[in-house]
Amino acid sequence: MQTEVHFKATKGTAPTVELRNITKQFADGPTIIDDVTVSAAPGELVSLVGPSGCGKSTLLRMLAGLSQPSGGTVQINGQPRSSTDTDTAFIFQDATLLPWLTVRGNIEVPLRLRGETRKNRTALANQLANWVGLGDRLNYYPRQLSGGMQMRVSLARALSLSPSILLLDEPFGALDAITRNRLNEDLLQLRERQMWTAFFVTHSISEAVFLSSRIIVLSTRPARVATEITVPFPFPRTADLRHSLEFQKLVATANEALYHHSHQELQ
Amino acid sequence: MQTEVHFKATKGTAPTVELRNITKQFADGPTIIDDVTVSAAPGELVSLVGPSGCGKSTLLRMLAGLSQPSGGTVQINGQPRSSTDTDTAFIFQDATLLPWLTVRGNIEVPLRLRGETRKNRTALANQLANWVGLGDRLNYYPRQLSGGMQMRVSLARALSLSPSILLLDEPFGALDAITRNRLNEDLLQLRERQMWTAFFVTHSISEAVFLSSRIIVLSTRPARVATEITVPFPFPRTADLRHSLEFQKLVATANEALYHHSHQELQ
Amino acid sequence: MIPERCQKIILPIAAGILILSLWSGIKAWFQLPAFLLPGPSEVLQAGWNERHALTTATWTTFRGAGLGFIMAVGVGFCMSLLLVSVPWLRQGLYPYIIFMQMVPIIATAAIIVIWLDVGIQSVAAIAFLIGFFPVVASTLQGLLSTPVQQVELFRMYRASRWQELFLLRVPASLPYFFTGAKIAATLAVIGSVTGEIFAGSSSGGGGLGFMIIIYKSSLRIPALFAATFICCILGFIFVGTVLYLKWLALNKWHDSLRNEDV
Amino acid sequence: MIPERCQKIILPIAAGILILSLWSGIKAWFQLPAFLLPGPSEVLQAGWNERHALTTATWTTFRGAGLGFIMAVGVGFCMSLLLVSVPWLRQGLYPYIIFMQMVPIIATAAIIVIWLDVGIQSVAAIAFLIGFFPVVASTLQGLLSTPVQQVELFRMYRASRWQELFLLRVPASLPYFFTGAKIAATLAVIGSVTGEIFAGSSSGGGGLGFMIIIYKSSLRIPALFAATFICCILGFIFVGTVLYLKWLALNKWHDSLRNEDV
Amino acid sequence: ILTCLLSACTRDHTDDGHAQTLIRVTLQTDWFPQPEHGGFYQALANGYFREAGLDVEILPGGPNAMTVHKVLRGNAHFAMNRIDTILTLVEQNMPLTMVMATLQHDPQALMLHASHPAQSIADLDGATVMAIPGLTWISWVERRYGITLNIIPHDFGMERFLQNPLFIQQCLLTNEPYFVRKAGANPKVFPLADSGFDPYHGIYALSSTVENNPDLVRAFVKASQRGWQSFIFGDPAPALALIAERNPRMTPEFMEFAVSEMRARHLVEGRPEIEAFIGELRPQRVAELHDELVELGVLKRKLDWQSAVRFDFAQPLN
Ligand SMILES: Nc1ncnc2c1ncn2[C@@H]1O[C@H](COP(=O)(O)OP(=O)(O)OP(=O)(O)O)[C@@H](O)[C@H]1O
Ligand SMILES: Nc1ncnc2c1ncn2[C@@H]1O[C@H](COP(=O)(O)OP(=O)(O)OP(=O)(O)O)[C@@H](O)[C@H]1O
Ligand SMILES: [Mg+2]
Ligand SMILES: [Mg+2]
Repeated sequence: MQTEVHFKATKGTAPTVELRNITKQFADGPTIIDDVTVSAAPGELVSLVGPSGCGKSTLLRMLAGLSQPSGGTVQINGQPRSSTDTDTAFIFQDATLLPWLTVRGNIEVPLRLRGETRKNRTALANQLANWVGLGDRLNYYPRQLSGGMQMRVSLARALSLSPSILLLDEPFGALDAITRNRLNEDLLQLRERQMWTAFFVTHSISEAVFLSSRIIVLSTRPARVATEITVPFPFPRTADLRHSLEFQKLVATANEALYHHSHQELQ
Repeated sequence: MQTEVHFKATKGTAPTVELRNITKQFADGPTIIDDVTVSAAPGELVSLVGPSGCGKSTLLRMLAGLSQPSGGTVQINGQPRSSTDTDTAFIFQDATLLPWLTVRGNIEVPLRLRGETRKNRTALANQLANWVGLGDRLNYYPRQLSGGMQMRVSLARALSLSPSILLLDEPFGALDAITRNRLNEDLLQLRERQMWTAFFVTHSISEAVFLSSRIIVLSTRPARVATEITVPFPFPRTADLRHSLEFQKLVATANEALYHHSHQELQ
Repeated sequence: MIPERCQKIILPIAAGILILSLWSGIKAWFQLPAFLLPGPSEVLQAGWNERHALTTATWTTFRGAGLGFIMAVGVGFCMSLLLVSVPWLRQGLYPYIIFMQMVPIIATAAIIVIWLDVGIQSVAAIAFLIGFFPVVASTLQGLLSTPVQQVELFRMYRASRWQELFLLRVPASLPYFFTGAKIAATLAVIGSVTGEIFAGSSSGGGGLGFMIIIYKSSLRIPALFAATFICCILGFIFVGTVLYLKWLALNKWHDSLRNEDV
Repeated sequence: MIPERCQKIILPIAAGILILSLWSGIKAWFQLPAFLLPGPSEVLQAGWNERHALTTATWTTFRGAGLGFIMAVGVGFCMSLLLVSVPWLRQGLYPYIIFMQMVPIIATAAIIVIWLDVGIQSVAAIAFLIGFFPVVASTLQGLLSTPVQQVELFRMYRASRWQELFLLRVPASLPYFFTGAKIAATLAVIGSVTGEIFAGSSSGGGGLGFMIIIYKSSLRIPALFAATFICCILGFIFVGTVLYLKWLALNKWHDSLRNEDV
Repeated sequence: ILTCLLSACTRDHTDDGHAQTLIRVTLQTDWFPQPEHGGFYQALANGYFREAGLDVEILPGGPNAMTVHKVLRGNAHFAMNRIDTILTLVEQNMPLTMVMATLQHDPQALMLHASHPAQSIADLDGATVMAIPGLTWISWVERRYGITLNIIPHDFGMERFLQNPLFIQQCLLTNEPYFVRKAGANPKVFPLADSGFDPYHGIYALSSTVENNPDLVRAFVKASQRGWQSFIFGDPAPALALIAERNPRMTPEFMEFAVSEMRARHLVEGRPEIEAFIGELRPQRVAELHDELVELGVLKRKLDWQSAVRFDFAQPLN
């Protein structure tokens, strides 16, 4: 019984996004990220997996222009990114809702910032809230929501615009498997209609395999690209894919790779 | 290369914990939890799974005495719980670290509250930090940690005392599979040495099967006990269990149960 | 147990009764004459006798303080917005705002009276000067304390400075703002009374500060206390208004108001 | 670009120069005589002529203000702790704390001086009375704004009220506390000057407040400005100290200090 | 700028000649309406100002009211002050001129309890006195009697006097003694005039007013003299009624005390031995005061004091 959400069509096409030889060091600390080069083709969804604390969120922050690399460049369509040049939506690892706004208000934030009319905003907020299963909680304040609900509001907020670049930092981590799968599928559907290039951080390999066309496995201390796994399944993908043998196999392989390449020093 | 943590032996034995006919309603809202009865035998680890927003955290909060049920009682060893009567550790869904304390300071909080000497505190904090893989981040402030690291600090903090009741609200949700598995195993080891009765909220069925002796599946709106799955594997369990066929089968069954019983109205 | 609502009324009244009896007690114990500490009944009596004069005076002070307070909150708030949006202005100007605040009222009063002449405008200006800084200090702290993550969210969505200010920083700073406003409310009344003492005039009926000076210089201490008491009540009305507005603005989402049962 | 550190020094100086020239400009434009608005040089000259009197006065005022400030912050802080820990006390007493703040000093000056005698103790008491409430208002707001989740964490661990207060609420309320302390620092000097107006003495050299009345009653406006100016500088030192302590306490973890580049 | 308002009045005056229109004149007093201002209120109540073609408005003052600035800015035509203050102001190049005296003798005094051992100001060496710091009389008496006083600022009240039998405070002869007596104390007073510090209280105006509108000043002075004459030697009731109306806290009893004190001490018309008339300013007294102030260091330099005082406006009434 999924609600159809009628997003606006994106005007341009999705951009190419590249991280080139990125290194990162905080003030006087150790090098966190060392010479990471990753790129995503227009419309591609690239997953980043790696041990906790390796630097995934930091990479996304650099992609978003919220943090500056110590070395290397972030390029969009071949141009160095300046913080304001491309529509970017970022689902932070924690929901980052504004406590004084209701669910509706929070979902509407990007639309208000974009100067959308009240009518459009309300309509879209309703659709999106329904989509993430919060249609009956529109007037709740964040403190009245469960952790998973907050993340879903955050998801709805990010998708209320049709961004060119979508950065997702474990958006489904706090959700139960069923809600998670459903939202995964919805995201794939959305991908057919909206044009964005996405980076997706997750700890679930099967989610990564299901959603993305490539999985970048990062090692830790410092983060380096340990290995890259290409997911050969064609789009559009459906829920049934998960039950296929190839899928299961690839998940197992990817798990192996992650285990071998990224956790050396922890073992 | 796991660090052995020498926890103090618990003085008493683990208590029986019971939720009896619990109902919950917030102020003027709808009924969130409707007549839920769950109990955990001494030393048992019971998992709670259910759709996002169904009321799992709320149940834990009532177990902890942080929230009062609208109806029904929480009983510990057959006595109604008063908020101060039993050593309880609660790992909240979000890390809830104190921003002005370093990793060390945060881990030490319960020890300080218990009046532990500085020496003991330092020693235990070191051990625990190593155990959760943050031995080299002892002097970092929360804002300098990744999401997963924060949750690990929160975990270390909860285990720094030897609680009688342990309440875990998705403690491993923000961690990668490998760190997660390792901490799962460590938790099981700990269970052999510390005596606690635990409730464990998770969205990972395989984690629930691996850790607990019973899985309570909750339905939503309002939360009711949809079904209960008994996990027959004997303790102590080891990592190998995960690769056994019985394990995989049970996970599949549990997934089915969750799917059928708890998500009716969402489908 | 007594319901919470009642407690909120009963407790202050109980405390009031306690304070009153303490007052009477001290007076009786030390045998203090009326010119040092008049008894509650003497004060009441004097207040009643002077009711006409005090009513006009109260009204005058109320207007002066109200005008000053509204200006302090309004200008202070706008100034904070300005200072938070323009960092170089903040760095350049903030020291002088602090500076200006240090000018003792007695000196300011003289200068203000020279410039603005005696009357409500001077009184209001003094109330304004004294209430202005607390609003700026508090609000600015609030505006700067907005969680970094929320600011980043807005930057992500390429919010204009304007939007960042009004849709994010301003609501996030409200708890701080109201603290500043509460302090300004307290200071507005005391400021305007002090202003009247130093800059007031009896033309058009002097305010409470004027009455206080008159009572003081003719040794009518019970009446002085009555006038003082009215100052307190007046201030109380100001603070009460601020607290009510704060409740309206914050009760839905802010911890301080759900925390009342600490 | 100029490095940030330098900016923090250059900008205020630039603003200062601007203000000075504005001042001279206004004076020149309106051809204002010294008794209406003395020029910067006249003020400087008067300050220099009076340097002996002003030095002693500054020292006197400094002690009064310092004592009053320390008391206001100390007692205000303790009072907030008390009020946050004992809800019925808060409900009962808070209205009267607000109340007390509204009492104009002139009304109580006689009582204070009779009890404490003229001298620094009375001056400090008056400075204390003036600075006390902002500390309480801000700190209390901070103590009540502690995130509910953190409070629950402490309750979970059966922290004593004492521990909850000192290990949780107090550190969490620091940003608010420092805002209050900053306001109190501003008010301390004003309070001390006001105190001297009512409780000063020419023996042992009156303070700046005393000098201000002298200059005022003998209409020596440039000297009045000079004394006022010293008040400002004195207050500035107080506020500067508070800001420095705030930086020490908060820079490691609080957003307001990492947000400076807004 | 300063005389803007004034010149407007003047034009009014010349245009309409001696027609019915009255010239608006403001008089800034130094305190709330009280019997010490009686002569002016008497002139107002009895219509002397009106007869002189003036529409006089009397503005009340108060503590710290900066009356001088009102005059300087042209917001008041005339104001009250002591001659020593005027001289200090003139020293600072303020263009002020005194035009008449209101009180021949200084009404300021020190108030003590009758039980206080001191018999005159000379006995007060080292005593603590509540007074307005910075006033001329302080250095005068210190110098005159070779004593030092410990000055504490005046709080405009009398509570501390009542509380402390050794308390000394500055007062007005016509004022505080009444209140403390009523409160049960038994005060005695040392008039400052007895120390030789005896400046005129008078009315001053901007020098430009005096020069440009001598007729106006003359008319004002004359009407005021009449008012004082009537107030002191006649029935003060009209003035007192007006004062009571404007300052309801003036009780008849208090005003009666003030008037009797003014009469008994010859504050307005001068003690018989100086043979003065109401409103008179005498060059010799001003000259002497000026010299003493220079000697005291209150005035830093010698002034052309003749330009600060005009002696010709106040003439004996016939
Ligand atoms: N203060 C409150 N006022 C009103 N409703 C609330 C409040 N707190 C929680 N709720 C509601 O209670 C329900 C259960 O919340 P809870 O946090 O227990 O869910 P949960 O099972 O932990 O979900 P998740 O897996 O997403 O964390 C939600 O529907 C939420 O909206
Ligand atoms: N402000 C900072 N100062 C110093 N170190 C920092 C700062 N912010 C992040 N780090 C460090 O950078 C590293 C990477 O953090 P990041 O949040 O990118 O990890 P992550 O891969 O997202 O981990 P997780 O999966 O747990 O969220 C961590 O070791 C963290 O301690
Ligand atoms: Mg992260
Ligand atoms: Mg939850």
